[in-house]
Amino acid sequence: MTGLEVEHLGTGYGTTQVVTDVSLSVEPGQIVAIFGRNGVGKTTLLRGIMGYLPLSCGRVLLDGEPISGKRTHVIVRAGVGYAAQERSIFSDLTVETNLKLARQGGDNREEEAMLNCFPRIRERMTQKAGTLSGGEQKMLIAVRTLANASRVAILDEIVEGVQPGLLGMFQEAVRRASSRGLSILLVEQHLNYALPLAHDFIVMSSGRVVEAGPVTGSSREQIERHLVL
Amino acid sequence: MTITILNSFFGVAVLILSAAGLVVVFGLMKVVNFAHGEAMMLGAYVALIARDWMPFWLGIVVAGIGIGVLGVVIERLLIRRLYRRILDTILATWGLGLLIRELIGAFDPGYSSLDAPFDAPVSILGSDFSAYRLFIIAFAAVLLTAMWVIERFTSLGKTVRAVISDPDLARGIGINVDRVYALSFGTGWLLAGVAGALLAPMVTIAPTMGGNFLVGGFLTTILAGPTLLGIGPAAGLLGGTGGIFATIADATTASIAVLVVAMIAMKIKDSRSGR
Amino acid sequence: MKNALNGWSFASAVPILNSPWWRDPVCLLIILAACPFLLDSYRVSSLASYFPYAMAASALALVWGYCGILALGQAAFFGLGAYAAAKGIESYPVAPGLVAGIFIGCAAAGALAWILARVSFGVRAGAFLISVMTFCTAVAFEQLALKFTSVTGGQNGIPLDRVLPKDPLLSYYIGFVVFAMLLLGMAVITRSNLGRVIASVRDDSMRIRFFGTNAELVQRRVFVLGAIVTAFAGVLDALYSQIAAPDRIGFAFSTFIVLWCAIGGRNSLAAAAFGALLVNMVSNELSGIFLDYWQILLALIFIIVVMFLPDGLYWPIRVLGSRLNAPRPLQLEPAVASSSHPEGPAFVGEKLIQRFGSFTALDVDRVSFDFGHVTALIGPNGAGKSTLIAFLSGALSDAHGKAILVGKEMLGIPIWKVARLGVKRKFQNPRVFESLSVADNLFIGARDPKLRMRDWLVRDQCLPIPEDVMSLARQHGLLARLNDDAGSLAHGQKQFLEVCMVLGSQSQVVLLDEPTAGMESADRAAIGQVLVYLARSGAAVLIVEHDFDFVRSIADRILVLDQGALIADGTVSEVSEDRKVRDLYLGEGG
Amino acid sequence: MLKRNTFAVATVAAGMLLAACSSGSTSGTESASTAASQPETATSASMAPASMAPSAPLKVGVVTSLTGPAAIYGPPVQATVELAMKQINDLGGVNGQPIEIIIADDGSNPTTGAKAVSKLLEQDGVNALVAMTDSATREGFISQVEESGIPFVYTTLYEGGACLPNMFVIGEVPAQYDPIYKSFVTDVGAKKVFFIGHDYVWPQTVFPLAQKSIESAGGKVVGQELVPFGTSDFGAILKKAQDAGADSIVTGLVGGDFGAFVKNWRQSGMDKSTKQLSLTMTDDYAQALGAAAAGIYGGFGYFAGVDTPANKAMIAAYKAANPDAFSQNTLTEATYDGIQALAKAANAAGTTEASALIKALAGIQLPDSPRGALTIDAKTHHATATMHLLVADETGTYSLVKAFPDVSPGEQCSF
Repeated sequence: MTGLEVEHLGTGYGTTQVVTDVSLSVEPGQIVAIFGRNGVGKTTLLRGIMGYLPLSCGRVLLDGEPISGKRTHVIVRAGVGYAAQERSIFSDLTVETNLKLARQGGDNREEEAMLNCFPRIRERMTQKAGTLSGGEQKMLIAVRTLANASRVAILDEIVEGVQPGLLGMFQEAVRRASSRGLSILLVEQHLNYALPLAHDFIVMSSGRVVEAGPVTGSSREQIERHLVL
Repeated sequence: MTITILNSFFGVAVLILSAAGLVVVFGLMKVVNFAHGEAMMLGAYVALIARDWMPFWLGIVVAGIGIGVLGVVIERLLIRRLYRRILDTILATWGLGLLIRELIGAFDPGYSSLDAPFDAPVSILGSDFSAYRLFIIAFAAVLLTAMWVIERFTSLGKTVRAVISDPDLARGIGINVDRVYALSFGTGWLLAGVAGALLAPMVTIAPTMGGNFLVGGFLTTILAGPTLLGIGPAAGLLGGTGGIFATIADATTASIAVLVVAMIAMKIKDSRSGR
Repeated sequence: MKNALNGWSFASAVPILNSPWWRDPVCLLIILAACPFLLDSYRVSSLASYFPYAMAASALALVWGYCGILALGQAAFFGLGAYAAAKGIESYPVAPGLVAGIFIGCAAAGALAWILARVSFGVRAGAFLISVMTFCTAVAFEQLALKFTSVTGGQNGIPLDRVLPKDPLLSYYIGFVVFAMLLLGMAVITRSNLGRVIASVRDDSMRIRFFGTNAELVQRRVFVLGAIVTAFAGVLDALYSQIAAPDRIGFAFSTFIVLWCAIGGRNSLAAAAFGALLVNMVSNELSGIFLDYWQILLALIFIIVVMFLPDGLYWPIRVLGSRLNAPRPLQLEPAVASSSHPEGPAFVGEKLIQRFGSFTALDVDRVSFDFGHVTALIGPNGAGKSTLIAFLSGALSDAHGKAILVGKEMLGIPIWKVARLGVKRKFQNPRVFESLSVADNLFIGARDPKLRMRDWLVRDQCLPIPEDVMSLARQHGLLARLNDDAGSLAHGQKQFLEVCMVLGSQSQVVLLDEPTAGMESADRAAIGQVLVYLARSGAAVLIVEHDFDFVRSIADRILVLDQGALIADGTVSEVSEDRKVRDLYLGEGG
Repeated sequence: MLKRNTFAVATVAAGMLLAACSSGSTSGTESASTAASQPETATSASMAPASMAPSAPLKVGVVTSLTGPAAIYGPPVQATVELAMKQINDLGGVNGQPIEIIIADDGSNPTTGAKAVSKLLEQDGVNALVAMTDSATREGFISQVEESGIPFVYTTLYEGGACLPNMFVIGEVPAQYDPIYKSFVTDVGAKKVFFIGHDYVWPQTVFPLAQKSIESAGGKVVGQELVPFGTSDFGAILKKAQDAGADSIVTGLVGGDFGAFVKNWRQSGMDKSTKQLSLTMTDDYAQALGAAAAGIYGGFGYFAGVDTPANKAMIAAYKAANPDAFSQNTLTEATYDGIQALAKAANAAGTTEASALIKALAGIQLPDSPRGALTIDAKTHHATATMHLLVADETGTYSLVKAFPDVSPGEQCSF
């Protein structure tokens, strides 16, 4: 099987188990969105997948090869891009350097393509990343992650704090990345942005998957029921 | 006059040599290595021991590699736990320096001597000047150039800065953080080892010799600031001050003058940096 | 009171065991008082001679552990005291000579510390600056002591005749009494209101300025006080060792003061003193047996302490203490009805310009907001909203224009003075004082920032807090965790704690930068209610917010920024009708 | 540039020992020194007062630097003291009892030294004290020694002028160098002399006296430079000496800085144009420098090559006991003499009681000292002995240029 597979994953901080028995898979070219209220373990799940946190059980496969247990930078170099939720930029370095440091291999064709999606970033190349506004920083993170991931991209609330008028840019960028065969895993609160993109959805609650399936006309209601609770 | 100028250059060169490793570690990693003087002392000891086995120059190489490897080990055991606790790194490395000094002191109370590979003075514009001093000046110039090349033409420095400012994020974009840490620190110690070995023929080798280099190296480093290149002007300022005051007044006045100049320069630099 | 607190009373929630401020010092002093009965006379006189070190270590704990200033040159002050005492006794009869020595030594140390503090502390100064400055000072002073032989005796130092009585017991108790007085004196300060402020300066010396505290002044005073105590210790040392020698004034001795303080525990005055006594007594015992190995062992212990025991050897006591004896929390009582607010505009700014390099972050012709209203500041990302908030709180020192805040021109005024005009700011990411308890955080938020004499001595146990703020705190579990460190709160609770701190001070102007980011709607509503209530009672509330629905529900007036310029200003309906705003912000335009 | 050996004071922690006041021991010995009275036993159980009983063994405390910047000096002193103890005990001890020696470390600083002395006095109850320490350390404990009233033998070459009724000095004082300087001018040919020393009391005292001697012999002093401890770059100073036209240099540099100076001197080529007289290059230091020491002059009361049977026997015994140890030098030998003088005094007095010992020490003669005949003047309490002008060879071994027997310590004290 290709793409990203997560099997019965459990993880947490110290002795506290935050995520229990989560399984999911993202095929190449597929977009899967994870929804859930604050603090249900979405970010923890992603950190577990990325090797930041040790897994208490289960495993993660990339194109059929296990990657769980490997160190984060090894996972990233295997082709998995990750955009963390917090301000994950190097604010003291320029935008250009931020992109350059993340470049995997010499080829930056994809970066060019992504910069076309976010022309504002191209204008700010020589500026220190810390001087970008919050939304621009998110754009930079999107460019960096989507351009350098060769197999899987994992985006944690990439449009949090982004003004509604700009959501389209982000959707466009994600679609584009997906179309070149990336498996994309989104964690979102923003239904309006994520639902139109996603092929499959997952709803988490208390560290477990409580609802999952392909996105259909009735998905919105299904999801909202869990979010409102 | 020639000699006075050359002596000042030499003073600057010694500061550059003793600060180079510190600047790498502090500038790139924001770690103040107060065991730096002891790393230099170990370098001198390696050169001293190597004298019986190999030519002087090979001994320098061995000192550099040996102390560099030791630096990597120390980074693993000690420094790695202290990143971003800048004040604690001062304390921990100071304790480490004390430990190294005492360990060496338990075996060797000191006062060994190592001869320079070439000792005879050469004639420059009619005055005799130590050939080995000239070599040290030249070496410092080469070192400075090499640092400039690294800073300007490679992304090494930026990678390290990225790693220090946010290691989790650096991992997340595929940087092998552990290795960057270890190599930067190891490089700092390697430079210290080479400097210690190179300066060994100029001094008396003893467990306590490191302290003599640390004060000058430390001040130069703090003034040099975050870039590797700052070391040039910083060493020039302090070494020049020392040279001038040693000539017009005496050595004690010179050392006090250097401290005062360092404090003033530090204040100016700090208020300019705006943070 | 019970009624006012809706049945909640803290008295009933307080554990019976209290942890009095004097527990550690008094325990140490009792042990020391008993020592002469347990040790032989040689060890008693040894121990007595270590009191000066214990005092120096305690003073460093005050400066470093409590206030976060890592001073690497304490020996300069210690040596000044020792030399002054020696010169005094050398030049005059013993009694006046000693008095002169104490006075001159302490004054010189205080003055030196004041100068160093002036140079090294400030909004823009790095935390590291003071360490470098003190380092240089100590090295330079040692050089000076060696150079001016005619004054200092050079390498040999200045020997003194015996001043202290020959009887080891008497001489021990003289040192003991001096030590006890200084230790208890410093302990009183650390547990006073000022002590809370000092700790908050250590945690975040920038944040505390936004509550109206002149952090620089606090740092300076603590540093000078520490220097004077250290100089006094130096005087005592000269009397015990009967010599003032250059090895007491240099960097090496400074680092040993740091070492004792770290090994004992930098976060407790008594623990630091204990560290000094312990290390020296053990050294003394072992020095005859295996001196070399003891040095190695000491270095190892020190490294281990720095790495793993930030509290030093004191940590088991600290851990046990905090488990068994929770400190008594503040009593919160509802505030008297807040003073009436003025009418009219809280802020009027004209031609406000702020540039960062070539980038113009703010360029506003005229902007104002009023008392008694909730004003929302909206705009796309990068529009300059946070810049405006930073400007209003005084954090931008190089802005241009004319700005009248609460009737006063505010440009060029330091942050803490702006805050004292009655302006409080909530940051985008929660910034609370993590090592302080929740109660102390609330105290810092609500206290009158002016330092009075009584703040040096008294720890207030009662604090008036507006009722609505108290209920906000209760709803979000803050009142149940009054004794816990704020750092242990969840992210959301920190947000609420900071909101409560900002609102607790009953300021006339409240600035909030996205206070509800990442919150659920119920929590948002709770905050919204408080803000509306606050405005109704007369305050000016300015809030940056993305969620237009939320803005609609609370704001009386909306300011819209785009690319640093104000493009709309009006009521909710006016602004939502505004063509430019619809285009730009709501993305509904063509 | 800035180099007081600050960081080197590693042992500050070990000691950090202050001069605590002595307790019962003081009063005990004081009364003993005036009249042999009953010892006070109440205050200090560990204290064995120096009573008149001939059965009491001679217990000598030796203070020297085993740690710290001067740690280089202590270990050979310790070995030498142990040798002296063994030799004395092999010959039947003192008053029929074996001599006891307790070594204490002064950590190379006054406060640790004071603590070490108070331990020797109060805990160990020694009835005589020998110290091979620098002047600063001596000043740190001297008041305790004075209070204790027990005989104190100081064996370091020092600046002179330390006077106590119970203190005796074996070790060169500046006045004794007079013939050395004169010989340096007349025999070696130093005409224009430049002084370089550490910036502290000893060079500050020595250099003016040296200037007098040199000028009275027809030489000229062309300059003087004092440097802080920890100086290792002497470039600017050598330049000053060169500019002053110096044809010779007198150095009073201690510790590692002297070695650095010698290298600077050689590397600058000034070893060709100037002669150097070192006041601090003891035998062991010269040997450590090896070829670098060649041609440097030294002036001491003792050097390892003194041609007396006593010296040869002492060195042979020392080498046998310590095959890997440093060479004997003037400091270790003076300490050896100090122990011998105490033993001889105690045997002569037939007791270890303080006042009797002091009386016996004043004017005591050691005709067979390794350094030649040595007398502790009864009036000055300083030693009259032989002085040697030396020159080091390629292996760093001293050979004699000229010896000056029975050089008086001059006006030191008057008892």
